[in-house]
Parts: sequence; C-alpha cells; structure tokens
Amino acid sequence: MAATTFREAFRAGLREALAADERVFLMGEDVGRYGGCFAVSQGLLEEFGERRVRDTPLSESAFVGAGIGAALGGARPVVEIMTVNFSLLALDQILNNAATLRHMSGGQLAVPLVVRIPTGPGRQLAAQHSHTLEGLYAHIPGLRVLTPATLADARGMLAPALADPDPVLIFEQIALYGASGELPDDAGPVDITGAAVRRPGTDVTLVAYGGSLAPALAAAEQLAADGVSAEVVDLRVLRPLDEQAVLASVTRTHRLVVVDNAWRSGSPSAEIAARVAEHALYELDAPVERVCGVEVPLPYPHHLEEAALPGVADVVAAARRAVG
Amino acid sequence: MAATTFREAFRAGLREALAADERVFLMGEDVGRYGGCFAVSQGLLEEFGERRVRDTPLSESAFVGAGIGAALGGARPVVEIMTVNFSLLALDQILNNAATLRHMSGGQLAVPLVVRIPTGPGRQLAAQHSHTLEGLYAHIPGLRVLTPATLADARGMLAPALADPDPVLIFEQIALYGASGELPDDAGPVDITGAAVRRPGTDVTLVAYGGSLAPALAAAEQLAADGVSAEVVDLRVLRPLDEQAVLASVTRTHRLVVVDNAWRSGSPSAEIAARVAEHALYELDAPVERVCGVEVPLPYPHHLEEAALPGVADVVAAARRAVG
Amino acid sequence: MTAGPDGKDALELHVAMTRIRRFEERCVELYSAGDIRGFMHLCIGEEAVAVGVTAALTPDDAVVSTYREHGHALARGIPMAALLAEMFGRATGCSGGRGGSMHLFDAARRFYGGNAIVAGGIPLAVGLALADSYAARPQVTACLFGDGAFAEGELHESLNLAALWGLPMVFCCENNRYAMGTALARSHAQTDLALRAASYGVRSWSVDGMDARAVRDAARLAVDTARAGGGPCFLELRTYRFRAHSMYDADRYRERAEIEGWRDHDPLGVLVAQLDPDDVAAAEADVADEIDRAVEAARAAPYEPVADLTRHVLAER
Amino acid sequence: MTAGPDGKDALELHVAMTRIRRFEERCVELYSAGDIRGFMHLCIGEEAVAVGVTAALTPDDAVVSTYREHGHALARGIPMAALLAEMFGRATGCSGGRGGSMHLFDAARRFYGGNAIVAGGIPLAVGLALADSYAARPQVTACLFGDGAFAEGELHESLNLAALWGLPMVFCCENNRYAMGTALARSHAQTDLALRAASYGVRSWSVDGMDARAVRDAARLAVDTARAGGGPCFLELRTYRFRAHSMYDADRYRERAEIEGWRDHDPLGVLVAQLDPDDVAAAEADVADEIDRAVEAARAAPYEPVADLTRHVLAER
Ligand SMILES: Cc1ncc(C[n+]2csc(CCOP(=O)(O)OP(=O)(O)O)c2C)c(N)n1
Ligand SMILES: Cc1ncc(C[n+]2csc(CCOP(=O)(O)OP(=O)(O)O)c2C)c(N)n1
Ligand SMILES: [Mg+2]
Ligand SMILES: [Mg+2]
Repeated sequence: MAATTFREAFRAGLREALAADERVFLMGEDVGRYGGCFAVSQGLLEEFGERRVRDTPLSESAFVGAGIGAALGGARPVVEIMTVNFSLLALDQILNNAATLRHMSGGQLAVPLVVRIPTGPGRQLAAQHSHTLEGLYAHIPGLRVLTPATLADARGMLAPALADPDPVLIFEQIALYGASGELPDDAGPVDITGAAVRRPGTDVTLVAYGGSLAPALAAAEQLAADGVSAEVVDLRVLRPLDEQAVLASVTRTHRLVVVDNAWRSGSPSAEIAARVAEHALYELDAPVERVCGVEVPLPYPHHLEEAALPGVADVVAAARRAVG
Repeated sequence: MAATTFREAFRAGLREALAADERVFLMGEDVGRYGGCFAVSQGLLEEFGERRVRDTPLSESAFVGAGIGAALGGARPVVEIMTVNFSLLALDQILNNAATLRHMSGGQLAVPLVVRIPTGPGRQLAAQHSHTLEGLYAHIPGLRVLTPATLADARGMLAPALADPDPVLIFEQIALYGASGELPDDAGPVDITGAAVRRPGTDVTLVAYGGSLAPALAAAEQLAADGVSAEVVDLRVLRPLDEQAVLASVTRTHRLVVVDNAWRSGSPSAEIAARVAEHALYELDAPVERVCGVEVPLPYPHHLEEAALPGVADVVAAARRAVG
Repeated sequence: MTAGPDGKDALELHVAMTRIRRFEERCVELYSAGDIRGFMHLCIGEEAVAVGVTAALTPDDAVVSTYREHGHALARGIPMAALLAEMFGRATGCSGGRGGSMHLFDAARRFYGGNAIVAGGIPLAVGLALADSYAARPQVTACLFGDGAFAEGELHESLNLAALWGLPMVFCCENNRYAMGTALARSHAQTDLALRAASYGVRSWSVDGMDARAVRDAARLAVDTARAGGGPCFLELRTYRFRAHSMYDADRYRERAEIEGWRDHDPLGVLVAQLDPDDVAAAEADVADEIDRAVEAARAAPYEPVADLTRHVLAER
Repeated sequence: MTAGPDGKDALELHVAMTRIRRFEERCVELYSAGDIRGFMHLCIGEEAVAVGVTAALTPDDAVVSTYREHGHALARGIPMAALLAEMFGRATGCSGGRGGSMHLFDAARRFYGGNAIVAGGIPLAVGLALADSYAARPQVTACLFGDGAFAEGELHESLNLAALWGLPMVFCCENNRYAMGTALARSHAQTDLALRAASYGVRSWSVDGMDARAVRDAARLAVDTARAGGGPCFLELRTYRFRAHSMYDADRYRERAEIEGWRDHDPLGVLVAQLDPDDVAAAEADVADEIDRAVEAARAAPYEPVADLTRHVLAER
C-alpha cells in the first residue's frame, strides 16, 4: 500500500503501457515537453523519448483522426484530448470513423484506439471549461466509455482498454487528479465491463459515475449516520451500460437516486432512470430521484458554480425523499 | 387548402422570412445554385439574389460560426447544415458559442440565429448519412430545439424561430421532404414552445417526435382497429421540453410508449421515461416501453435498415404489452 | 500505334479505365432498376486519376478514399463482383453488404474506404502513414479527396501534421472543379490548390488529371519521394466529372458547353488513339463479360440475415 | 526626448501599455490571495499588440479576443473596475460576474469576448464582419488569436471564407512563439505564418509586435484596407510572453536565456527611452491609483444571488 494521487495512478498506468508494448505511444497537446496540462504525463517524454510521447499541434480533429488511422495501421495509440471541452472538435472523427469503421467494413477493420479525456468541472473554470459530456459519447454504438472514479480504476483501466480491439474512451476527472488515497503496490488491470457496488446498503440505491461518485459516497456516509442505509453503485462503464447491476441494486433497495454532474436533460441519469422504469418498475417504492447539474452553462463565481453542481446535501435530501 | 409537400412547406416559410425582413439571409452548402441538397431552397437564389441566398464552401465550423457572429452583429441568418451528419463539425461553435454567449456575457449578448438541419434516415444512405442526433443538441442549455413533423409545423416554425432572441435549431426530416398533404392557404406561424396531442386517446400514450411521429400515428390507427385507444403526443420541441404535456397524457392513460428513431441509450426517449419515473410514477399501470433505433450504425441494405428502425409493428407490439 | 516501352503500359491503363467506365455505366442501369440504392456517385471522366494513382502504389501501400470511390476500388484490385455485391447490399460484398456504394473496404488490399464525410478520411490517412513511419515500414498511404474537401479544416490540420512529422503519404486532390453544385472559384478565394498546399512545406504538383500516364508519373514521383523519407507530397489532379454529382442531381449549375469541352479530354479518348483497335475491342469484350458475371453473381448472392443486425458493432468476444 | 507629432502618440501608447502591465502585475497578487480564481492568462510582454491594434479601431469597430485578453479589454476601453470586478466574480463585472478572466465582454464597446476555445472566436469574427458587409456598414472586425490557433482547422476555414467574400476584418495573430509548452516550430511545418495566410489571397504582413507604434501603423494600414473594401488582412504580430502560459504553468519548456533575450525588447522599454521621465512617472502614479480604486471597488461589489443562477440561459420572456 502506498499513498497515491489519481494523477500518479494514471501516470503509472501510462508508464506501464508504454513499457509493455512497443506499439503503444501517447500523443496529444502538450503531453511531452509541458508534461501534460494536468501533469499526468510528466516525465514520460524524458523516459520514453519523442517517438513514444508526441506533442501535437492544436488540431484535435486531425490528431484524433490520426490516432484512428494509426490504430488501423497496427499501432496502439493513446490519444489525449486535453479536456472534454475541446473534444467536440474531434467528435466527427470519433463517431463517424472510430465508432463506425468496424461496422461499415463488415467487421474487417478494428480500431484499437484509446482516447484519454480529462473531464468535469475544475475550480471556477467557467462555462467553456467545465463540461461534463461523457453522456454524449455514451450514446454512440461502437465505443466503450469508461469513467474511472477510484484510484484502482485510474491505475488499472488503461491496460484492458489497450487490449480491447475497439475504441475506448477513458474520462478522467480533472477535479480528482490531486486527490489521494491508498493503492496496493501490486495494483493492476481491472475489469472494464461492469459496474461496482462501492458501498452496500439496503434502503436506497445511489447510482453515480466519474465526478458524482464522491458526493454519492459522502451522502451515503451522512445518511448512515441518520440510520438510512444507502447502496452506492459506481457505473464505471457508461457504454455498454451494465444495466443488470443497477436493476439488481434497485431490486434490493426499491428506491433510486441518480447523481450526475451533467446537465439533467438527456444526461446518463436519464438512461438509468429509463432502464429502471422499463425493467424494474414494480420494484420501485418511490419515484426516481435525479440529482444533476443545473441546466446552465457553468458560471465562474464559486457560489454559483457550487449551486449548479450536485452537492452532498442535495443527494442526502433526494435520498430522504425517496425513503419517505 | 392546397396539396403541399414538406419540401414546399419549408420553402414557403423560407420565402416568407426572406421577403419579410431584410436582415434575414440564408446560407449553407449548395443552398443557392444547386437549389439545396434536397431542393428545399430551389428558386430562392433566383428570387432573392446572391446577397440573401449564399452558397458557402465546405466549412461547417466556419459558416455556422459566421452565422453566430452575424446574428451578434444584427443580422438574422438562417444557416443550413446540409445534414445532421455533418453538424458534428460545427458542434463546438453551437455549444460553446451560440448556446453560451448570452450566459458568459451576463446577458449582454443575444444570438438570434436559426440553424436548419435535415436529419434522420433517408433511403439506404448507410451509417454515416442516416443519423438521428437531435437528442444530442437537446442536451444543451441555451438552445431551442424544434422537430417539425407536420406540414403546419414545417410551414410555420421558421417565423417564430427567427423572432426568438436565442439560437433555434430546426431539425427537418429528410424522409418527409417528399411527403404531401393538405395545408390551409393561410397557414402561418405556429407555437414553438409546447408539445401537441396529435390524436387523443385513453388507453396508452405514444410519445414521438420528428421521424417517429408517422409510425406512432400509424400504430395508433392499427391499435384503434383492435379497440385500443392510443393518445399520440408529438413533442415538437425537444428543448426546453414540454414535460407537462407528457405527464398530463400519462395521467390520463397510465401507460407510456416512447418512439424514437435515435439509438436507444441516451436518446430523448430516455429523458421522457425519466421525467415520468420522477413525476408521474404512481400514474403508471405498466412499465415504460421504448421503441427505439437499434444500437448499430445504420446498415445499407434495405432489410437491415428497416430492422434497425422503429416500425409500426414494433410500436403496436409495445403498446399491446403496455395495455397488458 | 504506340511504339516504345509505354505501349503495354498504355494498354494496361486503358483497360483499367475501361473497366471503371463500363462498370459505372452499368451501375446507372442497375440503379434505375432499383438494384443499387442510396447515394451513388460516379467517377466517369475521372478514371485517369484512379488508375494513375493506384498504378504508383505497391500492394503494401494504403489507400484512403471518398464516397466517389468505385474507380479507386476497382483500380486497387477489389474484385468487381465483391464491389457490385456490396452495392447490391449482399453478404458477399466487399464490406459484407453493410456499406453500400459509399463504403467500400478491403482490409487485405489496404483499401480503407469509402468515407462519406467530406475530408473525414484525411486524418485517417495521416494516421496510417504515422503507423508506417512509427514502425519504420517502407509503406506509403495515398489519400484521395475532392476540391471541396480542401475547404474543410481537417485538410489544413492534416497537411500541417503530416508535414510537421514528415509522414509518408500523398495527398491526392481530385480537383473536378465542383463540390456538388458549387464551382471551385465560388468556394475558394485562392483556386491554385497546389500553391496552397505548398504553403505547408509540402511538395506539391498540379497535374493533368485527364491523362492517366501523367497522373501515374506524377504519382510515382510523389510516392517515391514520400517512401524515401521526403515527407508528404501533394498532387492536384485536374479532372472533371462528366456526370452529375450523384443520382439525385439535376446538374443545373453547369453549362452544357463546359461539359462538352471537357469531353474532348476524355481520359479514355486520350489513350485510345494510341492503341491497337483490336486490343481495345478485346478489352471491351473482356470487360463486358466481367461485368455480366459480376451482375449475375451479385443478383444470386445472399443477404445477411436480420438476426445478424447487431454484429460488427463491437468485436465479438 | 521625442520630437515631432509622434511624441504625444508615444506617450499615449506607453500609458496604455503601462495600465495593462501594472494591472496584470497586481492580478498576480490578487490571484495568490485567492481573490481571482480559475484560469488566468497574462499578456505581460505582449502589451504592444493590445494597444497597437485597438489604436487603429474606431468605437464602431468590433473586437474578438481570446482567454488572454485583459490587455485587449483594457485597451478597448472596458473600465478597469468592471474588468477586475469580473475577475472577482462580482455582479458589477463586465460580464456580470459570470465569465471571469477568460470571458470578458462589453456589448457597448463591441468587445465580443473572451473565448476559451482556441480559435473558437475566429468564425465569430468572420460573422461580425459579414453582418457589417451585409448591412453595408463601414465597420471592421479585429480578431485576435495566437500562433497555436493557427493550427486549428477553423483558422483555415475562416481565412478562406473571409477572403472569398471580401469581408472587412483583420486577422491579428499574436505570435508569441509558444502554444502552452509547444514551440512554434514544434507545431507548424511552415513557421512563416504571414506566408501561409497570404496563400488564401489575404494581404498579410509580419510586424514587430514588441513595438507599439509599428503595430499601430500596420494595424491602421490593415484596418483601412479592410474598411475600404480591400477584403480581409492578416497581421502576424511577433511578440513574446514574459510570464508562464497560465498561473498553473511551471514554464519548464523555455530557456531562461531566451526569456531574458526578449526582455531586451520589452514594449514598455522600447518607448520609455523616448519619453519625458516626468510624464512617465505621472502616468505610473495615475495607473497605480486607478488600480487601487479598481481593487477597492471589486472587493466591495456584490455577488449575484444564488437565486439568479438560471438567468441568462435563454432570454427572459
Ligand atoms: C462534411 C460534409 N459536408 C457536406 C457533405 C455533403 N457533400 C457530399 S459530397 C459534397 C461535395 C464534395 O465535393 P468534392 O470534395 O469536390 O468532391 P467531388 O464530389 O467533387 O468528388 C458535399 C457537399 C458531406 N458529405 N460531408
Ligand atoms: C480547442 C482548444 N484546444 C486546446 C485548448 C487548451 N489551450 C488553451 S490555451 C492553449 C495554447 C494556445 O496557444 P496560442 O494560440 O499560441 O495562444 P497563447 O496562449 O500563446 O496566447 C491551449 C492548448 C483550448 N483552450 N482549446
Ligand atoms: Mg469536386
Ligand atoms: Mg502563442
């Protein structure tokens, strides 16, 4: 066990991947000389050289597309889009090429590409730099969409993502990079197919992912103090969604609160609610609750930013309403 | 009353808008000389000249962004993105500028822009040319998202959209352009804030929008023949969503089927299901049913394309399951 | 008749172009009959580009194309039967029937599509070249795209990236002077595309795209340069489509006289005068035969069962 | 001391630059103290660009800027107090507190932001110029962006569109030789940006961006050309940022010697030698006073109430 930050855990995954397979290289804006916008790749250029750690021009569409082509060509690129806010510039490449080539070619082609995308609100970065857009990508067939929210997942999702024959997007929470905790020294690859129960409980299910796991867990803690036993399900994989894990938990607790930093309408929280309304309606003993980002571009001032994002108190209140 | 196609109805709206207000101009790829990819703007160049009907280079990001800037500068641009499939190239401009400038500027700026976007499957246009991505735009605060699915809406949504001080996206169904029906000679502006009940009914609510309205209505017809009274709600506006219309209908019928051409996970159908699970759970007498696009890039062959899209029989079957 | 070593070459080029021309002419009939559906874009008039560019490539090189790619696919060696079956939506098609006319693929021949998003294939080609460069393989990627694509941001980003990293690729711009109904000068402030490409530090040439030998020779120079480590090259291939943009296009934006003028430079006509008429006739007969067989095979080929609808979304585990 | 008509001008330019420099120096302190949060990008070293470009504009002209826009905003006339209040997140800020350092707006002064997506403002500027051209108003739009933005596809699309339509705008590229930690030659195959812009048929000049008068003169020429119907112009303004990219940047990618070398061309230093020291001292005192008052006002200003959170998403009906 060693104290580690998410930043270090992600970096350890990258270093391992670069060391393990010559076909793997890292490319993106400022991943090299600068050390990565959030210092995740710091030291890797020095360790692996310019061939393996490649700074790109500001050309999101071209370098993501180049990652797709390089994957077609036998390489195993890890492309970093500096933040999700800039990823829209590459969305056409991701949707119309990465996610679609296997299908359009009748299964002939594979795009074993990994795209790392820092996401979520930081600290007062304002409207254009605070997006949570994982759900947008989770809508696209042909992709696997991962949202590591624990140190073990930060450390261990890259290797199986690289082993996956299909394009995998890994959304890293910007707000977590500096957070630290204990990670076993032998931490290694983790499953990238299913959700995980992060805290078992019996009275209410809190479903969260990425940036909303922390408030969900904190809320569960507070609720426990008041005698409400909340089960926290971390989705981990937004696509393909592990529906069974959610349904199983709701079948145990009969109450559902979904916590999601994204704007409410059309967010992953909607899909979770819909699955339950389709497949476990009769298990519900209370209306579904959603605690989501307020539908406003994130404002700069601290107090407004805080008010716009799901807070622990909001989750607790929703869970209380659910348990009645 | 005159027999009219959707194409003609949209064109009539455009012609009226150009004639009514000097500040209005139409711009996009091949809207002029070519007459519009789907012949919607045919004749307008000849009638209004090159200043008002502007062919652009293939530069979706630049000409959509230029539309935003022109709106800021006092013009009333109608920008056509040839099809939704190419709109991803302009998504950054739409999300980070059009939808956000009012907010970031503290309410100083307005973007009275209209973007027309043909959408939906055509006839065997395959994976990259058959997208239904309205839901992706409906996720974005700051936009108004319209999905005309009747002749009256095709004719009448543009004028109020142009009068709106905020950016409005109008999604036109490619598959409907050639469809025809009767339109009153004095057809004019319509409401762009609410949903509409297209067929009243008592046993089950079918919620649809854009390309899914036709199968929903056809299904209602079939269901009626078998003694099941289906109410068909046409959302018309995907954002801001007219939640009350959906909840009111479900409160009457106690059963919900959502029909959506988009890929199921994360589609607007999810948001509809979620709203009902949140706000009308106890009204439901059956699990929510969703009839959606199968989660596969649309294949080229006719039989697979048909199988991948919600068909009338699928809707009928879902409604039957709902009424038990 | 031809003398010298170019003789056989000329015939080969002519036969290759004839296959494309006659194939597409038949496609028009098949489209009218409803056997082919969706969007279909013909390259009739532009065959010299397809044939000339692919003639410069080895089997290990890669090709990235557009929705107007029947010619590129045939010239690259995708069997006509597999191509036509694809356009019929049959399981025996070169994309398993999933793609149709705009999405022809052949992994074994390193033919990477078939892309219906204008300019969408260009970054992909940069990546294929990057993979080759990364692995130090002596392979080149040829990327075909239109004059319309030159206006898209991705072209600019890709030219810069390829030049910056000295990647082994050849940008092949099929300048047929129109993007759908929009003439070159109505979408480009500067219509000298080779000049613009050169501004990225990419070696650039403008070539008569109606002359298959000229295209082939220029392509060889470019491909050899790229293969030898000289970085990416750009070819502006000046050509013309004799037909409308697609089967839906009424072609109202061009003067008849302009089209007729270009017909004088028909790439088949340019070569045919130099060939033995008997050779030409024999080739025509072979081609007609090949097409008949392809049509027959496509018609007889099975459709994929609906039960397989969700295949090929993710790898089968 | 200066002789001739340039004397007063030189002082004005110097005072304008001094305001920016001292303001940003104070911002560093305020950032450390936690009064300013989020991302903050300083233009220290680049003041001549801000001052020179805006000096060439009339109040009716428009400005589109980037996240590194304190200097542009001040030079354009946004009151320092409104600017600082914005960075404090207060309701009295020039964007009502919603935007912060990266999103300064002032509709009355036609200052259209403050855009944190690299190159994202460029198409917007094209549109503002289009609106002017459309309405036949004799106004010009100045669009500022960095050398990094030159790599984005939007720059290419925008140059072409503006040139094609002959729009009245000036592309002002602040070439400070770095995009975050990536040096110009490590992101551009061809580093002569004016040459590349010229390939679009846009009149282009490279200018010493450390010399406020040179910038102003070039900007006047460009603005006048654009206003007179000469179409868009491009200015490459060669400058340098003395500080790190943002408050988070450890600045590991540049040599100290390089930075020191550029300090010899400090735009304030360039002018100050030609001015009356008393004028300079008086200006410094005025500026210090203005800054103090702005800080005081910002600190005293109210926050927007949380109840207003969802305002300014759509127009209030
Ligand atoms: C990004 C994008 N925008 C628009 C279209 C619609 N479209 C298809 S082909 C075409 C014209 C392309 O012209 P060009 O690149 O010159 O190729 P050509 O068709 O002449 O071979 C257009 C506008 C598209 N497919 N993709
Ligand atoms: C589209 C996009 N990609 C990446 C970023 C992250 N980023 C912010 S500033 C910057 C460097 C921009 O450099 P340049 O254009 O030269 O402007 P400068 O900062 O030097 O003034 C980067 C990469 C961004 N904001 N937007
Ligand atoms: Mg063309
Ligand atoms: Mg810079």
